[in-house]
Amino acid sequence: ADTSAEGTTGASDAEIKLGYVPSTMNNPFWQAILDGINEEIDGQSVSVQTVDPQADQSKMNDMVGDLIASGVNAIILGPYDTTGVQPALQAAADAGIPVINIDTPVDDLDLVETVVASDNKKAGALVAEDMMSRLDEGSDIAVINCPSGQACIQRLEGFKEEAGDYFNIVQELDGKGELATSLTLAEDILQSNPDLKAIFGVNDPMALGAVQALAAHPEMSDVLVYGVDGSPDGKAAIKDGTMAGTGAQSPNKIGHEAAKAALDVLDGKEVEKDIVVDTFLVTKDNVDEYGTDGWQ
Amino acid sequence: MVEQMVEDELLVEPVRTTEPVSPMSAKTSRVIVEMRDIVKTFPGVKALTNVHLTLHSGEVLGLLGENGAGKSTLMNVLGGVFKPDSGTIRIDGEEVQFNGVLDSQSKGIAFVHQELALEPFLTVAENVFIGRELKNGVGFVSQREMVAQSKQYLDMVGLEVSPNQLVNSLSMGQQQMIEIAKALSLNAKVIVLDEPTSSLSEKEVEDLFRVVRKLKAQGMGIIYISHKMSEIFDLTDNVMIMRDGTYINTVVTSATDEDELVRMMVGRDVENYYCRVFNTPGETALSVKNYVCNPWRKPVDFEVRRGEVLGFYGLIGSGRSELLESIMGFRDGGSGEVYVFGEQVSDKTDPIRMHGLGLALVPEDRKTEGLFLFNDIRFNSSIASLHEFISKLRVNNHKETQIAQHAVDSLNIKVPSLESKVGNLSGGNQQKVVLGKWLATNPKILILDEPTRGIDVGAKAEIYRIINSLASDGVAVIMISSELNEVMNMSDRMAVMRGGEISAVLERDEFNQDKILKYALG
Amino acid sequence: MKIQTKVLDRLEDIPVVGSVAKVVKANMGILIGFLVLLVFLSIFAENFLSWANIVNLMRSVSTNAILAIGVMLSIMLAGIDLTCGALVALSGVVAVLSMSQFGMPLPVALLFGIAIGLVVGLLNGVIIAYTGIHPFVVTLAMQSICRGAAYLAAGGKPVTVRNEAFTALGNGYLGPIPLPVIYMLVLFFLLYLLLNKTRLGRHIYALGGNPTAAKYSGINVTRVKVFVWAVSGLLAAFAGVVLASRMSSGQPTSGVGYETDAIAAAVIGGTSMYGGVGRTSGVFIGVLIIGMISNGLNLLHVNSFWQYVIKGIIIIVAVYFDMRKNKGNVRTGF
Amino acid sequence: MKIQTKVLDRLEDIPVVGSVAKVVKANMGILIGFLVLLVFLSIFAENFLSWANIVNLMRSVSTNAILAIGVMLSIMLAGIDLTCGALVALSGVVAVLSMSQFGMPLPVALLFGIAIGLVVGLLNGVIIAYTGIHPFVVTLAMQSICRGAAYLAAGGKPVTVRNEAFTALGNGYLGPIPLPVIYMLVLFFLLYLLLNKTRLGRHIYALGGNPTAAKYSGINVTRVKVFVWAVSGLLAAFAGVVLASRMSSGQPTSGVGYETDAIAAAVIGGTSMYGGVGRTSGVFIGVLIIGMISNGLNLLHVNSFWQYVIKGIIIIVAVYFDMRKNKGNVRTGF
Ligand SMILES: Nc1ncnc2c1ncn2[C@@H]1O[C@H](COP(=O)(O)OP(=O)(O)OP(=O)(O)O)[C@@H](O)[C@H]1O
Ligand SMILES: Nc1ncnc2c1ncn2[C@@H]1O[C@H](COP(=O)(O)OP(=O)(O)OP(=O)(O)O)[C@@H](O)[C@H]1O
Ligand SMILES: [Mg+2]
Ligand SMILES: [Mg+2]
Repeated sequence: ADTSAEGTTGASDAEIKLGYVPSTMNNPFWQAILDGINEEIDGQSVSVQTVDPQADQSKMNDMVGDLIASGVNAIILGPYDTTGVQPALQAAADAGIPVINIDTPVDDLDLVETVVASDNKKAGALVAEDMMSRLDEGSDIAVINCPSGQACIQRLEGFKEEAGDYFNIVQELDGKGELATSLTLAEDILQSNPDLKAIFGVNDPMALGAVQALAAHPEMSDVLVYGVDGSPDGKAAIKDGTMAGTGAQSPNKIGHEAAKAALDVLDGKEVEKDIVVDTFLVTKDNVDEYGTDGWQ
Repeated sequence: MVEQMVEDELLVEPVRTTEPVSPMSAKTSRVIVEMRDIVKTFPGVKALTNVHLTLHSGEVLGLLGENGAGKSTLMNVLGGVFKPDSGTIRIDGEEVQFNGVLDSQSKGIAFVHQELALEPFLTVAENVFIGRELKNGVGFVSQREMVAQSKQYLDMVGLEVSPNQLVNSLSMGQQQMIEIAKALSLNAKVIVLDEPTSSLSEKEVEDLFRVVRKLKAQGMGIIYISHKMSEIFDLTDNVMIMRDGTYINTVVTSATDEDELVRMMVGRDVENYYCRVFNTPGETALSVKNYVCNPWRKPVDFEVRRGEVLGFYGLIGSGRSELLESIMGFRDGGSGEVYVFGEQVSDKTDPIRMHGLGLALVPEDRKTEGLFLFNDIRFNSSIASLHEFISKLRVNNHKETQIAQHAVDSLNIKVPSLESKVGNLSGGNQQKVVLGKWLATNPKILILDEPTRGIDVGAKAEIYRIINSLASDGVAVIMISSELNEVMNMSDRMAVMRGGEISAVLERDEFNQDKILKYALG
Repeated sequence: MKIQTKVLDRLEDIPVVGSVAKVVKANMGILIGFLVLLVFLSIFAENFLSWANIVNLMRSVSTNAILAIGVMLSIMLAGIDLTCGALVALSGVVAVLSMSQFGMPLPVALLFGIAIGLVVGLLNGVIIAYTGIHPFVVTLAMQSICRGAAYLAAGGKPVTVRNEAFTALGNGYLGPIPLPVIYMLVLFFLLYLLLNKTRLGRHIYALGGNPTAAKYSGINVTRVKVFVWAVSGLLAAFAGVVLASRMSSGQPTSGVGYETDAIAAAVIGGTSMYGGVGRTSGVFIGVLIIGMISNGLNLLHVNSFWQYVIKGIIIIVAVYFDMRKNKGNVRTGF
Repeated sequence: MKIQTKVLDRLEDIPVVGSVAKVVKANMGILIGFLVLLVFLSIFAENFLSWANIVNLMRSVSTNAILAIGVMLSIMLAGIDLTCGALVALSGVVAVLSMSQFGMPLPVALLFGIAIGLVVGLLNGVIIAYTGIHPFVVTLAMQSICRGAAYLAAGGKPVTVRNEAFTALGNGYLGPIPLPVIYMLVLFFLLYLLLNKTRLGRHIYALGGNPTAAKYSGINVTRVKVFVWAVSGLLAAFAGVVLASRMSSGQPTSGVGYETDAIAAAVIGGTSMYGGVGRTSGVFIGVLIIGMISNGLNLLHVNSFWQYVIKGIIIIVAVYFDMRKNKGNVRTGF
């Protein structure tokens, strides 16, 4: 079944080796994609090799080198930086290894077989839309962002494009993508903005930090908290009513689609250049459809 | 304490001569160094008050004074380490301002500091040329050249170590010789030796004196600080005396005697220098059998009884410190039988256990082994006897002060207050603090490693008196010393060491300088 | 400054006033910085002095405070503890998993979470004491190990538990005061007792001041080192469990870089990186300053990026002032 | 081990063999660790010894190597440099912005990027030398400042530039060897010259070994300190510019935690945190070991969480072996 990877030696014929290159393994989102990949290849003689670039594009490039050296047949890659990933893609191309681009499209799409992505911008836009439907124009809102991740930057961009000047963003702080840090920030935000109407946590852990902070402020229980991800914990909070909504992605589905595309490419089949995985909003109304046990 | 200092000052009105006498031996010589009206204050301490110093070429000027009199401070001013508050320094008649050690060096002043200041991880050769590394044609450091040249200076002081050896593997005495070699290599006009022999024994002292006399003959000026009177009389042409940061007098060595010097220095007579009452020793306190510090050493045996002083004499590097530190458990790798009051201590001894059994060791190197330089006297003198005043979350401050005050009083430590930082004390006063710390623990077996290193005559007598009274009280004392007189006068018995072995254990009636040196030199 | 100091010297003789005066005198440099910051924020940051914000501030500094106590002890030995941030994550994960996965009762789960910190701390201490490897290296390596262990235990994602009692541990109040603040105050009091009222405390100062002399003074150097790192591990784990309770979940990613803030607090509070010097009261003020920088700047709506810059500057300035005030008493061996 | 050492002693007298023998002897401990790792990976990790992987490995260690040189120097003074990771980000952003935003020509932009490192390094050095604040604190605070500055300059997101020549700087080859590897080798050679052939090198050893003695010997202590931190800043900026070139973009988030790997490499390579001890060859091997751990574990398909654990363990073991071998030559003041 090994056709397009002549460039790599040492890969045993009996098995196909896929390389999985997330932005970081320290985020459940990427873990959920891996779960999807593993489900897809279950029962086939395919193995997945994962590396952890720890949210560092140059490390990612080096690790793609490691994967090429170790003789993988195809690589599923979610870039940390869409420009900086170029040398890694080039190296893979030079070695004749196809790359399936996931999560965020890279700059040079010629170097990847296909893009399997849920639209980060759209996730932000969906949150903005729902928030606008529930709050008056000019309401004070705060954002807990994680400017070190490009996905977060895009989500916030989508949010701001959709919302325009509708809201008064009183504060935008760096929650480092992490719950405990965001908890402290949210507490400070609540102190200094008594008229706050909503907090937008650009991923679910940051939103959950805001939820925890609000728990200690019953007088501000009407503040709406939004996240993006659709993580199990996020959905549980929505079910509880402590979180208003989350722009849900389907990492699981991304994993499935990406693995499928990789195997198709290795089989010599045509694949679609752009595989869009839907992004949608989870609120109290539809949370039960998705359940709170896992990702969707 | 403070009152006491005042009292001392009142005892004798110092004889102040404005014009120091010139050396009679060198009528033709010129003045190389002239320091006038030097004042230096530290926070809370006036270390120097209008001090003068004149040094001629070809002169060896002894500098004498009690601990804390300001000798090192004066030399540090000359060496560019401290900037004086006021006063002038002339070198060869030209007034100079030193902004650092390099300035002073470039004016031809070499300085052997009281405290060793070598680079542990550089070789002997590199240490000799530190700061003035020799270069080759390309401008790179020339290791070869430095090794060759340093060899020459090592030979000069008679030190047999390889120039390529790392300094951290040398004993204190050897390091002191390297400091001297380093000073020689500067080819200076003036060489300052601040207590250079404090951890040297007779043989090395002789080597050093030979070198100093040679330099003197070449017209170099030498300032020599020491608390050892015999050395002062052996070596110096003139002696300058300081007390409490003031200039007292300069006298011609050959026209004075020890008593006069001591009187000028201390402000009173010191009697009963070596006061030792010999009693019949009691039971055996510490007994060591078949002991080796290192697998490659021959085993040693010795014992010390209650109420006696066992002296340990040997040349530098003969392994005295090593042996006793190993027995106390401060060094790894020792093995043999050690009995304390008849009870065998397991082969591998550990210091805490030994302390528990009533042993105490006053270490040789006060700076690294003895003191907490950044803490005050109170802390330093009580740290080994905390159980006396701290228990169950209660601190008996009164008792703590008592311990510290007792050390200060009984050893006559010169300090502004118990809260003074030990690091700011003069070398001799630091030594007393270390001693005080261990005396406070009331040890049953006391090991003293060079206890009078850097201690002035007055205080030395004080320490001898304390050793004597400890012995009388039944304490077993082991005293390591490089000063033959001290060991001969204070010990009941003497172990002489050579090359890591005990070459002889002599009874008091066998003490004889030639015999001892024969065992020490082999 | 001379005059104030003299006045304080006199005051020291009066009983209660005396100890306050002592504390003030010892912390003169840093106290001035603290007051400047306090006055500035009171004027410019709305709500800064509101009770709600004070409670909020105190609660938010509590984690850093607990870590800072352990880290300060390690710094006093001229060492450091870089493991504590990762331990916060590991202990939280372990405590939560003990309940959610293995169904242990709350007290057992807490004990487990804290025990893991003690074990890691002991390991740090033993390696440092017996091998002579520098604490920086040992605790850095252990940080990596603990972080990995936290991810492995949690499977790379947050683990959650629903348990009222557990949640109360970090979110409850004693009267008007949040529980974490109570923990913090109790621990500072214990630190005070340790450093000022016990032999072990003296031994810590001695060992930090001069390790060789400490050995020659008959101090059980090994035991003191093991104790310090073990306590630091224990405290980090305790902080981790409390934090997990506040989040009702164990997050393997939490605590990244916490050691940095703890070190900053200790050092601003006058603990010397050369060892042998440190004051309980100083560290407390240091913790408050670090907390106030972030809380105050947030209240002032300062952008996160500027906050990094400002925080860096304040740290240098604060340490500089503390050193100037204590000139001569503080080592600048460097 | 006794016997090998003796054989090596003899070999030292033979010209070329001599210097190799010296290097081998000095690095005995760590070389054994290195060889064990090498043999292990060669056997178990497929393709580990392939030319492609070796090139990849060498290129990927080059950033850490360049940082490790500066960090090593700071550690040799018993200090540390924690700023370098943040400087990698700042200098990359500055270089890229100089071109993309301000339209500067490439050489000027490069100069700018590197100059910022020199300035920051000088600032570190001056503060350390003149105030006596511990390098850990100064460089930690500066890390925060630089990180903030990088975010502010870049506006929080990566900045990109299309410039062939710039890209070639990090991605080009000299014959079969990637340019970053060349840079690394040249810099190691310069480090060797500095430490072994110049006065300044001696002074670095001296200052690290015993600051008092260095002062008494008339060494310009201030200048040595300023030099060391300035060089470290310069090197970090250079590494940052090369890294930015490799990614054709300046990333304000890059370089997080790089100082950790640089410290680990320096220390594994026998640099003593107590100062005064360090070898060029040792650091080179240290850098390779750190790189091989990550590369090798990836080739061995080890889960990334386990990698944290394994890396921590390897660091402790490697440093331990190095210390055992050099017993007596290395201070274990601690
Ligand atoms: N750096 C310093 N800070 C404060 N006080 C100091 C400092 N250096 C020395 N002193 C004080 O200055 C006085 C003179 O000290 P100095 O070291 O010159 O004495 P000394 O004559 O050399 O004594 P010794 O014989 O013990 O070496 C002492 O009282 C000492 O405490
Ligand atoms: N730290 C060390 N490392 C290696 N060798 C040492 C060390 N300390 C001492 N030595 C060696 O051990 C031998 C004995 O030294 P020791 O200090 O015990 O001698 P000593 O008789 O006390 O002489 P000194 O008066 O010089 O202190 C010397 O040859 C010395 O070179
Ligand atoms: Mg002196
Ligand atoms: Mg000795």
